[in-house]
Amino acid sequence: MSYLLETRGLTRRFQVSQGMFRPKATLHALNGVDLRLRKGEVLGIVGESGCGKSTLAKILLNLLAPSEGTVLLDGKDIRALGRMEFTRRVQPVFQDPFSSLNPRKTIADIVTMPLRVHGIGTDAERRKRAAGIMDMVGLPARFAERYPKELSGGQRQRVAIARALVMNPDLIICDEPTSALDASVQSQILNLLMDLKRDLGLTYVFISHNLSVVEHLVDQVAVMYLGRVVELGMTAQVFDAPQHPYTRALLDSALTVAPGQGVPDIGLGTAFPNPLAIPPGCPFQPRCPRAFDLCAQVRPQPVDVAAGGAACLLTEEALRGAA
Amino acid sequence: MNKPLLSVRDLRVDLNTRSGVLHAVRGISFDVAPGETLCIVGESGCGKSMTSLALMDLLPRVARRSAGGITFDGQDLTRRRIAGRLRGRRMAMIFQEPMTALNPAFTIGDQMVEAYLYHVGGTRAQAVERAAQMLEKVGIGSARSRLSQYPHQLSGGLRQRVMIAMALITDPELLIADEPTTALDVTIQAQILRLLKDLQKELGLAIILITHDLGLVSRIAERVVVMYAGAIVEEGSAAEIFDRPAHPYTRALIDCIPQPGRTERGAHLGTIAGVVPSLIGPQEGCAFRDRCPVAQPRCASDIPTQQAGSHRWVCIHGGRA
Amino acid sequence: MTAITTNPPSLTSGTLRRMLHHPSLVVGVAIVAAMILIAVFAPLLAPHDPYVQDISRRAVPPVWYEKGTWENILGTDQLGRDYLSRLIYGARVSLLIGFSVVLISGLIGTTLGLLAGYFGGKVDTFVAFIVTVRLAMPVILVALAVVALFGGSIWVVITVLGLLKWDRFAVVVRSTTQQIRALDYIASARTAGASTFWILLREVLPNIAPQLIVIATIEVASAILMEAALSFLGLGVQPPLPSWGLMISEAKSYMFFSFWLIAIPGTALATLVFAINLAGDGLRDMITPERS
Amino acid sequence: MLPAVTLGYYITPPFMRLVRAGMIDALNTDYVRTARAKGLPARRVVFKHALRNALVPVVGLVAVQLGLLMGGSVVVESIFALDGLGYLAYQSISYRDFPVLQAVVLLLSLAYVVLTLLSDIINAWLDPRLRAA
Repeated sequence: MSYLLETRGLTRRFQVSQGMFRPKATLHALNGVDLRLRKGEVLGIVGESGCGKSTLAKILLNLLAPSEGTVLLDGKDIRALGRMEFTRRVQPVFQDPFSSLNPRKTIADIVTMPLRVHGIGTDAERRKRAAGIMDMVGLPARFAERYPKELSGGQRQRVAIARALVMNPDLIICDEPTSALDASVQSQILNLLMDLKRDLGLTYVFISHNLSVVEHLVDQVAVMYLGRVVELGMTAQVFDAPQHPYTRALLDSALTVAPGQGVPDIGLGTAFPNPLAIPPGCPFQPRCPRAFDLCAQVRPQPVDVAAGGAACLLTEEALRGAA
Repeated sequence: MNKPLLSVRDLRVDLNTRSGVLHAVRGISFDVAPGETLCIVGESGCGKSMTSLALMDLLPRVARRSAGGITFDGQDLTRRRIAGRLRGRRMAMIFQEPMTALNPAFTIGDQMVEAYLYHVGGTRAQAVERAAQMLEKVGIGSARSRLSQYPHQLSGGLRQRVMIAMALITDPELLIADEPTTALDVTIQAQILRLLKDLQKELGLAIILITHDLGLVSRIAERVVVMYAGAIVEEGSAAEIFDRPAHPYTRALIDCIPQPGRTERGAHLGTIAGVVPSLIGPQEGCAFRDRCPVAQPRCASDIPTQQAGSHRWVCIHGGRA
Repeated sequence: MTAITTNPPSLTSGTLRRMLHHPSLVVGVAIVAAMILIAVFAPLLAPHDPYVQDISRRAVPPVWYEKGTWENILGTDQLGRDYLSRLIYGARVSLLIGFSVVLISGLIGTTLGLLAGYFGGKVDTFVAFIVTVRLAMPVILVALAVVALFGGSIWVVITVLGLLKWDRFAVVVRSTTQQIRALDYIASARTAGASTFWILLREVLPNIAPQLIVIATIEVASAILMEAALSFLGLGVQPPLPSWGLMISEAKSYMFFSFWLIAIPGTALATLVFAINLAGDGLRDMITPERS
Repeated sequence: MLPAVTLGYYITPPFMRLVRAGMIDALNTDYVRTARAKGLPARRVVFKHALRNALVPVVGLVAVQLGLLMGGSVVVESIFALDGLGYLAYQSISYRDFPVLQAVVLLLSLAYVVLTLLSDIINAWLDPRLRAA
């Protein structure tokens, strides 16, 4: 079985200056991330700040090179693809619709920009293509000559989606695409993304911290913590029967509409995940309510990308017990 | 309901802009009982933040506040001297951005002690003792050494805990929290909300929580106020608002968010067509009528407030048919 | 930061309308425009040849003095040259120097700032280093020394000042570019496959243009003053070329007998610098988002 | 006295502008709002919480301006015929005495470096965030 997108052992380190007279510290943003995604599927990436999801997005968009590991698109290393080929096939939708559009360009300029970069078509053809795409994402044609500041947040996000679609890409990397939007606008954008996926056969990597949105939209989900995938599986499986204590805590702390249910005690303590000082053993162990003595010493096996599951000593233990 | 702690009548906030006077809050009234949690919920631009700032007299300079009456424990808050005595003493406030809400130039201890010394008095040693106590109360270990740290040395979650400790150091009766967990990670958010609820029980604190997050509201509110375009469109208990929403806007807003178990995975979510009307100039009739699926011609004239017990809504339609 | 994302200053739409909200900008621009017109049409406007000396009519006072005549409205200098004509031709020198210096320094500073801000890392460290080196050099002294070495001519002055006064451009362009570089529309351009050159030219540059214009006005004023200072010290523009700084310098020995000789070019210089600063401040207010 | 006033008059406006902009920025920050929410009197909010943070860029400007001043005083010193470094430099240029000029330029550059270092130290004291960097 071939995969549209595959990552193998993605690792990214940053050297962080600690001050003039102190040695530089190493920030482990990503550590051995393996992911696979078939054409037409949606892969959700969830996690909190410091988990490496934005670094992952940058690497998947080829905006950042991994320290180790490779990204394969249709089985080919993206570094061997060349800039033009890669950018034609993979496009982003970013979080902040206010900073993702150049304030000095008209909407038509913004949507046709990738075409101009790639030297596709004449001016008239490009404008025609832009008009078609704008119609597809629900933007009235009269917006073509307007500037971003004249549009609402939701409309701007539609412009960003139109720009991503104008090259007919295979894969869209959505990095928190609705986090900056109001609930009523978020639902419109999510509906649009689902319609486009169905109509155009798109494949999404959908990065978000909002578990309800991820659960609603994605086919399989990877939960990340401090640069590692700690749980991977089909959406129903992960959300209905989480194996990793961190996934459990995440799900418990997602405040779905449930009057009278109150806020659960997730029992995580006040330690905070610091990618500059990742503890030995299991990285989640300082906050884990179910940690035992071994967790501070032994690093759990990474999640098997083919079978899914959790990177946790508890499940390893359970498996060994069963065997 | 027993005697309200805070009573707001016909509160208005106007902002001067180049294109005219923007009526951000358009005559809202509500009460907060001692020890209760009131959530004010709405989307951006609905006037919820302006309401909270107006209560604390913290509005930006371009904004003007007027009110039929704001009383706190029977005292007239619209009078400068009384408000000055109550603000930071019996009513406190915390904000959305824990990263910027603390002054980077002073230690945590400095900033906590300051308000206590000003309002309560006593020696500095007593104030430091009290600050350390408060830090422990909000779940920060080794409180003493934390007091000499600077804000940039703490994580966002810890800073918000410090903000809460600082707000509660004078033992206030009312805490106004403006999107206190929006900037935080979900697990941290759950912990902070849980902490607020525990402290509320322990201290008998009334909380006004301003948020856009309906899920959050459903979990912690006793009473809910839904705002749209500067006005209150519905008010009631959490159960009333979420199980029997009466206003079409409330219903539409709840339908917009994916709810595991209720919405089918991958199915279309509810949407609200159109955009929020301009807040500049007066508004005749119902502000939601252009986007409302059940609008009638008479929505353009005066809309009655309907009531069923403590449940109130401003609509021509009576509850869910 | 928010200035860039939420309220982009626009140079294209409604600029004129917004200008009218800033009276200082309108006044400043009007005065500068008038001076530019005077400089351009100097040969048509000047009543006399600014170089012709007339020993018989030395130090004639301006027309509002008792001994003044309408023949020489602003009087004559100590060599009998018509002062109004020299003042009008002097505007040419001042403005030519001001604008040429800024053209050179702006080009250098903007390029350095763009590269440092966009690439960061070692490029940034290097640019920061040469900016610091440049700031540690006393401009006037270095300019004086170079002019003394190569001789004073208007082109030497322009080159020296142009090569010395790029620091403000570099600093401001660097920090603005740094902010813009972090915005998602730059990432979007990169993910569209745009080259670095394309991004710098089409995505970054248009967004720093307003800031560039503001610095340019400040620097034009400063360059004009520096030329005056150099010429005043006798190491700038050389006589008989009329420059306001030179006119002040030549008049300083007569200042107790013929006060107008120093007051007139001094006023002209002050008015021009004041007007440019007014325009710059107005521009700055216009492009800075409203503060509440 | 007069030369000092002249120079002071020349360099004051940038400071006024920077302090004004800095105070406007500082008064709009979240932490000033927090201080007001704590019910502190306006005086304390302005002078304790806002001013300290507004001063950081001003200190930097002091260094740059002092450096500029020492070079820029050439003109003023030669007008008032003061026997200062500037006048010395001017004379050495007029007499083509370049070793002296070199010494003056070097001295001024050195003074600038010292001033910048001083301003960095003062700023680290004003804003603890700068201490790490």
